[in-house]
Amino acid sequence: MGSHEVAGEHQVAHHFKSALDEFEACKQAMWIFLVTEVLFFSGLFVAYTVLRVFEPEMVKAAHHFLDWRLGALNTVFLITSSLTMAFAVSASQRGDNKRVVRQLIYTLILACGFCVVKIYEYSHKFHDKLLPGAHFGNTELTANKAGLFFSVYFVMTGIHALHVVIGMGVILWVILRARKNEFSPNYFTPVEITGLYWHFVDLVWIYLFPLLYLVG
Amino acid sequence: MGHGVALAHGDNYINHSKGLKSWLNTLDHKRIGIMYLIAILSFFLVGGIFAMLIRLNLFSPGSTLVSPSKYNQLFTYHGAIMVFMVIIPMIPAAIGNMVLPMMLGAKDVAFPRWNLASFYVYLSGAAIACASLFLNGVDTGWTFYTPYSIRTSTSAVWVLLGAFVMGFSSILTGLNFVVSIHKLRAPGMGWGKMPLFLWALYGTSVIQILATPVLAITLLLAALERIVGIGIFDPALGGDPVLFQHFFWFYSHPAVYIMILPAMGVISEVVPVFSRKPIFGYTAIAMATFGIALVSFVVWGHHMFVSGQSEFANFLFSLITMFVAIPTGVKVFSWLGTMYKGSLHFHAPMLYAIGFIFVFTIGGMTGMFLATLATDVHLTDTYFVVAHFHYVMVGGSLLGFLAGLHYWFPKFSGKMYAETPAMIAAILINVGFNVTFFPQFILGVLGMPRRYADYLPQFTTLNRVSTVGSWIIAAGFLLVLFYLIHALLRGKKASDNPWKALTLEWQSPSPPPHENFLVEPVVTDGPYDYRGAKAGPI
Amino acid sequence: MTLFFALVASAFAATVPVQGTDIAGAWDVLYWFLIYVSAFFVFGILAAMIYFAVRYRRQEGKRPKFIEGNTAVEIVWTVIPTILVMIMFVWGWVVYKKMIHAPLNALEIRVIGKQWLWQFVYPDGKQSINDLYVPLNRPVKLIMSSEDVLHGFFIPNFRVKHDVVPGMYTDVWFEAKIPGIHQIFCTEYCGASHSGMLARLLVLKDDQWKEFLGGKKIDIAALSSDPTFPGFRANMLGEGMPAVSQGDASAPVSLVSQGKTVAQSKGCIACHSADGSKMTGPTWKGLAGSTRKFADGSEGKADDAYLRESIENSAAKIVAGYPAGQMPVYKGLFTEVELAQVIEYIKSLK
Amino acid sequence: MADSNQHHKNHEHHILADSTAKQVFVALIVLTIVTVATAQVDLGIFNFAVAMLIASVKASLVFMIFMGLKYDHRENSVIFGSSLVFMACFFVLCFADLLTRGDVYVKGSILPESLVSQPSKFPKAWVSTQELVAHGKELYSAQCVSCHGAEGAGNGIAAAALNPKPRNFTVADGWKNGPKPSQIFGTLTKGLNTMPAFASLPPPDRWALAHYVRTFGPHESAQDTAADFAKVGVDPNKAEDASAGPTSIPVDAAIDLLSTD
Repeated sequence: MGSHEVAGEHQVAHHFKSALDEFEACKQAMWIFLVTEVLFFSGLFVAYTVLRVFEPEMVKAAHHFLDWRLGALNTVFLITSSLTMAFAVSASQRGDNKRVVRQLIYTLILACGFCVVKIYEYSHKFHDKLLPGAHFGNTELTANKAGLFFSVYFVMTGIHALHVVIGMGVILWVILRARKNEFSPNYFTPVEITGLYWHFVDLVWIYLFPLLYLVG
Repeated sequence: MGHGVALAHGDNYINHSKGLKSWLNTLDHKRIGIMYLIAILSFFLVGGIFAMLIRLNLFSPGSTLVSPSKYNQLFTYHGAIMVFMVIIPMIPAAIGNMVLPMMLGAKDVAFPRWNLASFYVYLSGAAIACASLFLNGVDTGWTFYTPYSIRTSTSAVWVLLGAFVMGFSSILTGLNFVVSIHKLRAPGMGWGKMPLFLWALYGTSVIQILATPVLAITLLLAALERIVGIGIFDPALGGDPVLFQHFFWFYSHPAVYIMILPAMGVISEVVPVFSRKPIFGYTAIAMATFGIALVSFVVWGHHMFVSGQSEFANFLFSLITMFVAIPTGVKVFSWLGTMYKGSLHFHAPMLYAIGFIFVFTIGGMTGMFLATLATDVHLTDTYFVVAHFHYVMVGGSLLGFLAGLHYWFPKFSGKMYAETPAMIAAILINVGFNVTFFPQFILGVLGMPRRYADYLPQFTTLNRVSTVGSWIIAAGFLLVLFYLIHALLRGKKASDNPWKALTLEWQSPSPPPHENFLVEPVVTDGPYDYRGAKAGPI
Repeated sequence: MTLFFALVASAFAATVPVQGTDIAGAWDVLYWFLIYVSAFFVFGILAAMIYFAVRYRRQEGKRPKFIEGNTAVEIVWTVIPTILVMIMFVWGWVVYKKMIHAPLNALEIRVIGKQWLWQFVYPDGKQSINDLYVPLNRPVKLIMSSEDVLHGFFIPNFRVKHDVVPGMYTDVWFEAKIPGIHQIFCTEYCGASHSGMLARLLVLKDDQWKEFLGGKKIDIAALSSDPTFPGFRANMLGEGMPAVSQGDASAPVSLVSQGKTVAQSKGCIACHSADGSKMTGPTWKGLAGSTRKFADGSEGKADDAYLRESIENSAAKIVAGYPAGQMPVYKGLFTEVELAQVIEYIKSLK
Repeated sequence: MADSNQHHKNHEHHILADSTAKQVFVALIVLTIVTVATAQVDLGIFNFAVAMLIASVKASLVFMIFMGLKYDHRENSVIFGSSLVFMACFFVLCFADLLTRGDVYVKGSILPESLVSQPSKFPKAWVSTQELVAHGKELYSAQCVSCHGAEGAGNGIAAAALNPKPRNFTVADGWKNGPKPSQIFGTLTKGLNTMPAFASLPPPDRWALAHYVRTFGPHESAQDTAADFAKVGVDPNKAEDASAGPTSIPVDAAIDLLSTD
């Protein structure tokens, strides 16, 4: 990542031969980190598929208790935030720090929207006692092992929401650096890395939405 | 051979800056490697004490030393500390951190700050796990099988979360090494001219990156089972305990290759140097390393042949496991091929390498008993399995670590260790190891199950022989610790290249300067090009 | 070379449990094949290293030869191990199939593992704790499940082992050849008294077996002790549970009749008739083994698993022509033994 | 692998044009609508496949263009591809086991709920509280509705075939054992001719059912006396109700229970 001296002027770390080398190393490191994220979520997708294959009726009955309209709204939030993030990255590549700040703020707003919808959904679940495993107490849904569906639901969307919140923190940090207009055509690595992370978070939700909300 | 002129050994990475603070927030990969080494060796001592207590308790039937439930905590801590805190980070993080950048001809790893972060993530994970010692312990075994790990009233959550945190340290090390190998190789060092230790670390890092996240999700779900009761692995709530075993072993089998591949890498470095001969079949070993790293992900089911897994899955896993044995065999034969017609020097690293090859062959062959379906039914979950994995872990990774420690000790301490005590210690450890663990093979075939605090009187003599063996091996380890510390304090000055090796790290003075090289190294010929004068005696 | 093999054989001869069944014999042949192959490679490599150490040690004026590899040799030592490994796999698979597929006429005994004792339920309803009575020279199939955590059922003399998993039936089978006591171990870690959770397999000759069926108490002291562990007769070790030495066979009330009383006390007969007459629920007469047509059009055989699932999780499969959601959920209201009894009762209604 | 040390391909970084970004965005929104639409139509097993297909198309749009894999070094695509390969290995071999376990392995819980060691949330269960009644309602709908009916009038679906008819809770008279909580608790424990015994339900559940059943009719007046409590073996002033079952039945109790059963 290299340490930064004067605003706008980035000093390449001593062990890299050139700025391009350092940028490619950081990008490759980010891709490797995303590999670990894919495998981290793969465990949850296996747990979900076990439920889907062995308790199809239960999953079908339980998914009616999830409001697919809210899921669709969240999907739109995240897709739009991906767009604004893409604008921010291309802006940083052109050194247009003003536009980076503006686009990242839009991304933050959309992310907050996502979190608000999530909080509302969770409170609705707590109210109806649609809780994981042993705590499941809902009376209308009497399908066998219904608690397991909500265990998988809460763990998947919970960990994903945690990643969204972490992403918001990182975006905030990049906004602060962009306000000190540190980014220029030959140094925009932090924005590119944050962009990769954010697009990945959106990518995970693109799979979560149909799996949990649209169980046909 | 590079500059060859004895430079004034003024500035080096040890006296580059003084004071504890300069060590604790250093970005120098060599210092981070040494800090890792100290932490790992102290946890090794703690794990070793638990091992000695286990053997003492099993000296005679009737669990004399501790009560059965206390014994369960002993073997759980022995397993958890040795696996998560010692043997996984041992060679990659301690020796790998010190050696990899210099072998690449680079000034440091790709991300020095992430490297330091990985050390502190490791320490905090270890601290969280050890916190359970002061609460009410943990007695689930290092495998945390559900539903027992959910039902037990001991503080298993702490160890689960501790191991979860330590997993990130492993990922960070792997990530650092992969990017460094991709981006920081010295000019002229193509993939075909890279030393085999780097190939081994590359394979290990690939496994660390691809397998550790699944451990993270498994431990997280197990912790949630205990805290919230989500029921995915809990049969009382409709979950499937065998599914937990699938999740756990998807990480843990590749993890045993995280342990053994670096050790094989060290042996592939040591044997050619002390035979003064190029490694036999370089491409075969490099491809075997990468092959093992990939195939290790699709064989985990051989841990679960009798756990309730379906017959078809047993067939599949047994068949694929057989293909993991082939590259391992190729490596062992290639090391023998390297010794053939060489000029063998029996310094300590070579002694450990020879010990490694013999002991690892026994470990490998007994692995075949456990990969073959019929024999595994009788032998699994008995002391046969305990003996098998100690042969490949203690015999494999640990002897590989000791070989590497002695091989690079002159380079990084600037001092030479004394050869005679090293010889004695090597023999002590090899003998003690075989006396401890060979009787356990026979105990296993006779049917003594593992994790038993108490056993039938008929098993007494073999257990006693094993306990005596554990005293011998302990003596060997203490002797190693003694003479290495002695060498640090009052050892002879080591030359820049005491073993006349050809890999890049020997081109800089020992101990190396802060920036690793006085002159930017350029790779012209291979890492094992022992031709003509270069093949001269050490 | 024969001296070498004789040495290895004698060293290992006394280290294998007796062959309690024919399959144990077949197992031992495979085991010895693996021992010899391993011994050949281990001692071969040791001999090679010793020879190299002596022959090619550092000597003045002796130069090491510059060899970087030899593809022919490398191919040889890749192909030969592959062939050897495939032989091991196929042989292992063949013996394994025999070890896990029980003959159809096997005597079925139910095994229930619970923290730190084994409970056996015989077809005629008798139960015993930590003592399993089986007939000599007859195939016996153990259908096993656990009531709390994982356990492992292991009989070294018969080379038989399988984990006992809560929420799942797993099974092992054997045909005992040697009468007398055989040691049983728990091999999956299950807590404080995992090492104490032993059991005894008592193989009875025909006359003793008829006495046992008749309900007479068997004099265990008269039975010969385990040939692999001579003199060891106990069926549990150490603290953790009360001394249950004589697991006597209780009054012989057959599983089927006990199943009938359970069906009454649980209210099954309120909806299910035993004589084929039409009631709220499908009749039990001729149910066991028949193929059932379900409401969603699919079909299935009414085997043990189906009967059990229909009791515990009745909404899972609804028979065509019957309203869904009418039968209450009985999960948790039947103990493992009661389930076994009701299922046997249903299977008896031909 | 592109060997980036030898020759510096100092190609310019690819900058994603705003227009392409907008096109991708529109495509993603359209695909979201499509996936929601296809979900309304019930195609059985194909629903899952179609949903996954659309999601994969959207995902590939994101990582090829937004994340720039299309314009990047091939190294990063190999890295990202490897993660999908290993995830596939995990799925395939896990389900190679799960799908082929055959009939011997029956699914479903074997451990009776009553033995699951939940700490009893109702220490003095025989005193009626709002929470107990709610808990009773849950149990009632799972176990008793089929005979006693949703309003407790004894007209459940299965009641048609029963003789005598299940108890009608809404009326005060006709109770064979009496409407006091301890008396209903006793009926639940021992059962009453065709009514099954619910002894294996944990005692707090039986008390909850008793309190809930009393809410159907005018039974407030019938309260328990010390003698009534003694009959069911409960000492009213002790905090912990004595008859709460321990986590697992002690061995000797298990033997008696089983041998006499």
